[in-house]
Amino acid sequence: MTDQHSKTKTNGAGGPAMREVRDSVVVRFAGDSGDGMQLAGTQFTMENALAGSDLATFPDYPAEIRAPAGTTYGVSSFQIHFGAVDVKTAGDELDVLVALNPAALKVNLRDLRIGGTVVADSGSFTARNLAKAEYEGSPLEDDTLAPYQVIQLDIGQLTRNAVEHLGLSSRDALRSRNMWALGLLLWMFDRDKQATVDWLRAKFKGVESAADAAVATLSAGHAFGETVEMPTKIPGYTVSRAELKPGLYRTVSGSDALAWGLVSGLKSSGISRMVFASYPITPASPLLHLLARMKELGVVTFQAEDEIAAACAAIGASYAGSLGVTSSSGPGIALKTEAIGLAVATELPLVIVNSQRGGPSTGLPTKTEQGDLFQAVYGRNSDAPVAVIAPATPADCFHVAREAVRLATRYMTPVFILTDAYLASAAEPWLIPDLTTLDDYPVEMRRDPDGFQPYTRDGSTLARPWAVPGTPGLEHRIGGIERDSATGNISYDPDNHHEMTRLRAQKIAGIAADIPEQSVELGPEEGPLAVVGWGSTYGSLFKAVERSRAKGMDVSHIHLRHLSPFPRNLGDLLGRFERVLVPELNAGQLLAMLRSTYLIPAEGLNRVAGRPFRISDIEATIVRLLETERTA
Amino acid sequence: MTDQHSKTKTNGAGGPAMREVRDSVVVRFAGDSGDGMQLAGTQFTMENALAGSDLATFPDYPAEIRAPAGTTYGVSSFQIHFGAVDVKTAGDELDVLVALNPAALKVNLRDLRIGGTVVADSGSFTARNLAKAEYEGSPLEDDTLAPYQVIQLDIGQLTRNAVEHLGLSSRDALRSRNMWALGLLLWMFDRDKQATVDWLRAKFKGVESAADAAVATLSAGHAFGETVEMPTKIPGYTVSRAELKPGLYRTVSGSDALAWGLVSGLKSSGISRMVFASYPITPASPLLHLLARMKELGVVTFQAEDEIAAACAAIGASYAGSLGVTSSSGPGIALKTEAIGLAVATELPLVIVNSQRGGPSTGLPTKTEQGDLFQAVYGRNSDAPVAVIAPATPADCFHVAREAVRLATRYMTPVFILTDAYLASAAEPWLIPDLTTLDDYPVEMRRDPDGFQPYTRDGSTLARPWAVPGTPGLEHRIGGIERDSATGNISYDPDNHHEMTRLRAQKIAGIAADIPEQSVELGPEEGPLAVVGWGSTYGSLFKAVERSRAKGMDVSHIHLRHLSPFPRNLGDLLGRFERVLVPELNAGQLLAMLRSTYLIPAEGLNRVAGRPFRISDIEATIVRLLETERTA
Amino acid sequence: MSHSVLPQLKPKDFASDQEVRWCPGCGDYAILKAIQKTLSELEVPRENSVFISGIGCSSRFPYYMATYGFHTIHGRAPAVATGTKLANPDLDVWVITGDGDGLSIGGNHLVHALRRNIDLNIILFNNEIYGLTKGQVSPTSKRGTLSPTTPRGSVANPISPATMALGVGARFVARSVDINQAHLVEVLKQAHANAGTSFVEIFQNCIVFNDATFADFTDKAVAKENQLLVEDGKPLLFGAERDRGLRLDPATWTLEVVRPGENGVRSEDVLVHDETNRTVATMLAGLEPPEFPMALGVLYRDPAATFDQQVLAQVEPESEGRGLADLLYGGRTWKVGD
Amino acid sequence: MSHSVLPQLKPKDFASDQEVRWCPGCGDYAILKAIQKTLSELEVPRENSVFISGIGCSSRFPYYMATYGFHTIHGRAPAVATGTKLANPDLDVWVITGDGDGLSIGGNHLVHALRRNIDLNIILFNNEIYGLTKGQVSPTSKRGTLSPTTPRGSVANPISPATMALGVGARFVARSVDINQAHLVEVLKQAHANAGTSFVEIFQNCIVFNDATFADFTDKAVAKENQLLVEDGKPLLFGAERDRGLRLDPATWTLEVVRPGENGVRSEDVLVHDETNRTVATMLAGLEPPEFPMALGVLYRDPAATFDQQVLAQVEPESEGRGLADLLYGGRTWKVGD
Ligand SMILES: Cc1ncc(C[n+]2csc(CCOP(=O)(O)OP(=O)(O)O)c2C)c(N)n1
Ligand SMILES: Cc1ncc(C[n+]2csc(CCOP(=O)(O)OP(=O)(O)O)c2C)c(N)n1
Ligand code: SF4
Ligand code: SF4
Ligand SMILES: [Mg+2]
Ligand SMILES: [Mg+2]
Repeated sequence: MTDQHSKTKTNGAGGPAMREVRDSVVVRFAGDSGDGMQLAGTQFTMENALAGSDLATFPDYPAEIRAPAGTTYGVSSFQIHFGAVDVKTAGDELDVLVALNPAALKVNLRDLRIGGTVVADSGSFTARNLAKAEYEGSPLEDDTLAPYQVIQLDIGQLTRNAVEHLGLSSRDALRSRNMWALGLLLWMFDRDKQATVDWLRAKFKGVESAADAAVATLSAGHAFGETVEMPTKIPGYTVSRAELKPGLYRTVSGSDALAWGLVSGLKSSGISRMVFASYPITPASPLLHLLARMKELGVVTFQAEDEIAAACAAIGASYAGSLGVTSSSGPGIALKTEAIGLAVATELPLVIVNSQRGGPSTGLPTKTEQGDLFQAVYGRNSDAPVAVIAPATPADCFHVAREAVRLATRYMTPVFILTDAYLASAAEPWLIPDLTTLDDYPVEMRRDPDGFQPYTRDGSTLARPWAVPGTPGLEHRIGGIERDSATGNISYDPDNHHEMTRLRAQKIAGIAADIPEQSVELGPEEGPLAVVGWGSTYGSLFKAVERSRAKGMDVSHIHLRHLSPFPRNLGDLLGRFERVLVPELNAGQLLAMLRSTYLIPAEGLNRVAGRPFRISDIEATIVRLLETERTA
Repeated sequence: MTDQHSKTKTNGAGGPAMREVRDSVVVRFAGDSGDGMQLAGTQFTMENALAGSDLATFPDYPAEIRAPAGTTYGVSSFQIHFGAVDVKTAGDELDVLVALNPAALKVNLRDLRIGGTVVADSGSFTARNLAKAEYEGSPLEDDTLAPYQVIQLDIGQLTRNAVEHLGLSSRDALRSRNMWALGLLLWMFDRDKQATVDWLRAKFKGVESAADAAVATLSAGHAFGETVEMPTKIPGYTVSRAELKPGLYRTVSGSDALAWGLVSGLKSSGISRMVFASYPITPASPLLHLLARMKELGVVTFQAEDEIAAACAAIGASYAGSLGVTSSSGPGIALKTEAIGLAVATELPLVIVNSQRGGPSTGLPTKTEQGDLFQAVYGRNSDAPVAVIAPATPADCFHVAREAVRLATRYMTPVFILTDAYLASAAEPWLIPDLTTLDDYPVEMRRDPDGFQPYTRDGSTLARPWAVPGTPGLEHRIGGIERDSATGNISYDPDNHHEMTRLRAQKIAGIAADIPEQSVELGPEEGPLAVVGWGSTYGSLFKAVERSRAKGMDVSHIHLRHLSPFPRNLGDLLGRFERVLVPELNAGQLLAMLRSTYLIPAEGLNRVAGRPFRISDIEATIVRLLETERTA
Repeated sequence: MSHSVLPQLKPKDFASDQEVRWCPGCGDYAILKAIQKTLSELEVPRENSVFISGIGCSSRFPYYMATYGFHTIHGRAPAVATGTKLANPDLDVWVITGDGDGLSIGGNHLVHALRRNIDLNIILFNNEIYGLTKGQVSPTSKRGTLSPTTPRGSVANPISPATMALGVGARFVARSVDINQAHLVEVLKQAHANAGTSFVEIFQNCIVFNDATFADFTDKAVAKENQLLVEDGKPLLFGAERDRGLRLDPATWTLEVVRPGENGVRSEDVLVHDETNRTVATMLAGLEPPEFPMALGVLYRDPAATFDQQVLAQVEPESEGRGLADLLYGGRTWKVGD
Repeated sequence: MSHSVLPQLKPKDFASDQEVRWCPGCGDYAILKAIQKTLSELEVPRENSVFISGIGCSSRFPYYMATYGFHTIHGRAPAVATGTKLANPDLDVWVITGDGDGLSIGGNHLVHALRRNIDLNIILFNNEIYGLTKGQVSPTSKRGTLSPTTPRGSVANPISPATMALGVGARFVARSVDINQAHLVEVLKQAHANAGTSFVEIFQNCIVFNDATFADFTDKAVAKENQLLVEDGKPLLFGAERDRGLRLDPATWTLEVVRPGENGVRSEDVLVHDETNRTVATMLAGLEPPEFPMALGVLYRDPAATFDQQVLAQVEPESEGRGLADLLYGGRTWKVGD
């Protein structure tokens, strides 16, 4: 459906007689915040994963904790894109929209493709709910839904029917509407429901009646598809297996992967403790919450009184020989600015995770954006270079976190990880890495007092020694006032300051020699057009380039993990393309950096709407650029 | 002496028989922090100004409040460059160094030109003081001073002699050594001492004995030059009058001019009150101190608990219809980052003065640097454009402050003023402007409730209305969450956010239409080389270009006041030069901005040593670039 | 300042047109109603009231008031409000903050507003949790609180907002409860009447993340027994029958609960509330159920000159004095040419 | 942690090779000496002591100690030290701060360190002025102080560091004077002995910008008369002859100065210092000359479990438990291919 190759064929064993075959499908569950959409979505994801689909998911919550029921701003949704093909994004357009109330329909309908399917709970389209959603009349009765296939079902009533025999109250019964809808969708896509049944049984262990009700509802929804006789025929689809690399898989969100990556990095460094100091803020908090439950893995989490204290505590921890990590999103990172300067000056390891969100200021706290690249690279007083890296996908967060730990400890420097609201909650299947095969990068603390000077640098990395309080004979003083380039004592000497400024810059620039050369994700290493991105736009960019190439366009996709310093071959590589398009969810930040560094007339595609790119927008721009190229 | 045209000629009336004639001279008074060097320097400046010299001064203090006497880090100095020619910097090299103790000699000698004159107080070259200055032997006795003309005098003893008849203690007498040295120098340069005598009498009004002592010492120093018979002959010089525009002059430091400019801007805006909220920090504090004494001019100063509170209080004041101004230097500005984002989001006027100093982190608190341009332009979370301007000279601070007030109130935006430690304390003669001829820019607060919406914009400036609490009928709510582009109510709408992001950027970009086109300071508007600078490097750049041009080199000087947005013709202008050299006291910040904006292969000349550029370093680079040009 | 002459406004005239977006059942609704009622009873003009807040569920408050409102950034409302007041001391400025906003990230601004005694009404909605960010512990959370950041229970000691305010020199400290509208409105009026920083802590129920944390003195069943409603000059008696009271034990310098008429306790033994006694106020602020009742009302009040008055008094006297020109020409000047 | 076995170190063994750069006559010199003496008498190994400071004259302190030292940024030393302690609770961590550093910009970090009771020794050099930035008022400056930012006199009420500490739940609060080495060393030893946050305020003379601000109780001539050196379990007597004492007036809940033996005052009437009584400690912290003596020594001490111990106790028990692999493989997984 997201691609053009859908056709109808007769299916052999298992499902209903006629199922359309699709390469990939985008489904969104939408309902009120209290309707359990995240849960239905997560289970649907799991069943698809078990059925061998590749997939990508994108949950979307309201900013309010519990907005009044039935309102448009109280709608919660969960989108999943799954299929036989390499699925890289949660999908531009919906093929199927499940809407459990009018507000959910109102808010989500614009994303449904023409001809797509709406599954609507007609029982919820009451006058009151319609009014709350600001519908004049019922969209189920006027021509609002004319361009779509509509399956109206009184899911509330069907759910009540399903659990009638269990003697539940109507209120309790209605809580399971999500399970009924899930059951129906599992049927539609010919998916098993056993994993969900098992999960429900485990979840409600001890409360068998609740488990029974949920399972009964799920089964009822599933059975309905099989047996129904209805004015609207319910379509069935076959989405075949993806060709995933063999191995053991799980789904992983960016937050999970980041947390695990940090822990894995900690192990690889050989440092015994991570002090993760943070202050709650959307969408960064989940990382803090996850790590708060990993105490037995050497993680001490500290909810500080504010972001400044969090950054400072992480610095204090690194000073004392732990791995100091701090995390926030834009406004909180802004507050850490001064402290990060101290880490630059004292050359201590520090990992800073920025889960970017819409801004400026409080902005759009739950929405995604790539607006903090400038802040990470340039946003401090004076010349204060740091390393900056960004994950491309939820699973990539694992490796990026490990890389951050490696760079921070090897180069005695702050390292920014720029993730975002999208990556934090989006999920994808993940081939669980064999931890024993990951490269270790053991850290050597300085122990030997002989010839020790706190600012004498390692010849190759230019890092100063990590000399930790408690070590006899290494007593020394460091601080934020400029330091003598060897002894670390306060120095106001002009030439020393010039030299130290140079050394700080050179140390970070030198990282370029220690990271891979920039590769091309897709397409040739030269040509008329390169699409260059960073961070969470990876999937959209990749898909847009893939589709364009499939249509015969000569375009390549380059995706940067390392934003400071850039990979050493980047200038050469970009120089081999006639045009460079830099799509970003900001006003053109990487764009400015590439232009100033390499003096190439790169062009931006900038969308700042709190959401991932649509693949089609990028495709359209590729077409436009290649055409102007031709006609120019 | 700083120029090559020195010669000896017979002088008619007034001074001694033979005085060398010089176009300009650089003198530095140096001594212990307690020796009164700032005072001597200030008076010397005044007498030169009264004698019609153009001049530039540069005081340099130790970071310590009162470092132990005699130490090298306790040395305080005051440099003055004065002359008949257009004096734009405090001078690269010293012609005369007054050193009141060994430490002062030790620290300052490297700046004396070969052949220059040292005036040393030999009485202070005791074993103890020599040791404190880390001299092995006395430099007055070995060949340390061989390359220079040396005038050794026991100034302490001469001072004691001068006040003997007044019955002062030896200790009290020694306090006047600075006056003795000042008297001698006034004689050397054929300057009057009357203004100083008057000033001393006024200062010590009521303590006649102190006044008598100071005047006696001053006169003794002066008389000494006239009458002495000494092994070393004391040279006399004639420095003729500069051709200054006629009018009433005073000397002005950057801090003075900024304070007055802000007040003048306040008057021009018609706003009745300025709330200047700050937190002490070197070198920004003087501005706070000055304004704290201007309460009767409508200025309320507020020493907040920290920089965040200061920025927030200024925002709260602007919200309530005052002019909110906040001020700090790098580390403090870093702390204000989040609050500035709020001002961007709520579109309130805010003037932010950053007195830049050496960094990163605490860095070199008393030393100058241009390291915070990136922070001002790029250093916030998300896309948060603001206006950024920078003064070029102490006097220019006046006009730049006025411009900041104009832009902040007209465009409802934060405006950064990037001054620095050098400008803050450097001084120059200033033709006092006729306040009645300055352009007013009266601010119109919104009063009319009819059709009022807090985010409906002015068609030409794109500014929203300034609607102040207390105004009946305009009650409304604003905040940091993204706002609807008309009503200002919270809006999570994706397209609204995209549009608001665009509007914020366009409003700032639009300022380019409201500021002068970029002019060329010196040289033609096209050619092989432009030297492009900003801020306090003005004098060095101008002089370097002037000298190079005098030597026949084709080079122009362009100096930017407006750094965000750039003047609308800047790209065109720079495009007319084959090469663009961007000297900065940072690692290349304007450089990166020019390269990314205009894609020109501009080159940097970067020196980060806590001091102004030497003119000669820039000249050398100009030569190098023009020569490679020729040979390329 | 010219105020529109308005007919007396009703509480609903202080409600903005924005839909209130707190969770159903949140204590914030009751506080909103109480403040709207307070303003209508105070007969203040709408345009003269300004609500300035930080970030948190509680800090969404200004959007719902038909007055001027500024939803600023996390923890900084007292600082913004200080600037507003220095710009225009005639405004009625209310600061709305939460236990996270006002005591965690914003603790220092609160402290300094209080010590300066700037004329603000600071209303702290204490729900002992971070609501907006989904339930992490705050500086007032009880020890052992389970939360996403303290899955094994919090180990930090909570801060008592009122005690802290008294410790830094606050001159008006009061407490009330979200659901006790009559008491709350009265306390808010007192706060409004006080010149200087009036600090009001409101116990507010977060039904989603910290439900019933104040139940031991707010539950209907126990409220009467466990709330001590203090009044200046009145004995510190409590209980449905007002049969229990507080007495000072001079040996241990502590307060104890006594029943007048029992065990030889006389009515005169019961301490009489003196609003100006900081020591007693501090002890009252520290009492907690179950051993003690929760003290509510104006615990401490001892007005003094406000910061804004004093700062502006230094400005006014000479206002007619020097102009800028005097400054510029007033220094040491010299003439060039002619 | 292996410590070097050292012969007993002398005070000068704790001096670094850096030249001390305070103004001649600054009270900081005396404090430096006292701390070096304290460490030598405590016989702690140099490598185990860490001095962490903010920014200010006082905060230059770590450079002068031959231990580990970290001169951080303005106001943040308690936060940095908290991280250091969570990383390695075995270190002896001293925080050095000033009245500006610790109470103005850094007030909130101090408050939260105190309420958490993390095991730090926080030494606040109170000179009632900003020294390093040349003499502006600080949060402890007396009303009316003339300074570059308050040319017509400051109008804000000063904060009492000790009172504030008590108000936010500090469990060890002490005070001493720069020039009283014996007393200071003893107080510092007590602070060091206390597990949890030990807060010590030292009255320190800034000879350049605020000379003699404490003269009314530190001048030799009046010191004996105007200093009350408190000791647990001992009556609160003072004066060269120890002839005056403090008595509680139960009617007004205030302290009064009495002379035992005169006007019917008995020795037993004089209050006996009880370090664990927060109410009395708060009153003692609030006393000021000339009406009252200045109370010095350990005003309050009531140790409790430290934050670091408790946090790390939650980590340790299961340390031998799950590994990362358990987490990764432990969720819902599925196999692809074979
Ligand atoms: C600088 C910054 N840090 C963190 C946040 C995230 N944040 C928003 S509200 C909040 C806590 C709110 O708690 P409280 O003040 O108690 O308000 P409540 O929601 O409980 O009413 C936090 C941590 C933010 N918006 N800005
Ligand atoms: C972020 C920041 N703001 C301001 C300053 C400037 N500053 C340095 S020390 C200081 C005050 C010091 O006062 P205090 O803590 O009392 O120390 P003292 O010098 O009196 O010992 C200030 C404002 C700074 N270094 N950093
Ligand atoms: S989360 Fe709690 S405090 Fe926030 S609106 Fe909901 S109930 Fe109220
Ligand atoms: S300014 Fe004051 S506190 Fe600072 S070193 Fe000098 S005397 Fe000491
Ligand atoms: Mg709360
Ligand atoms: Mg101080």
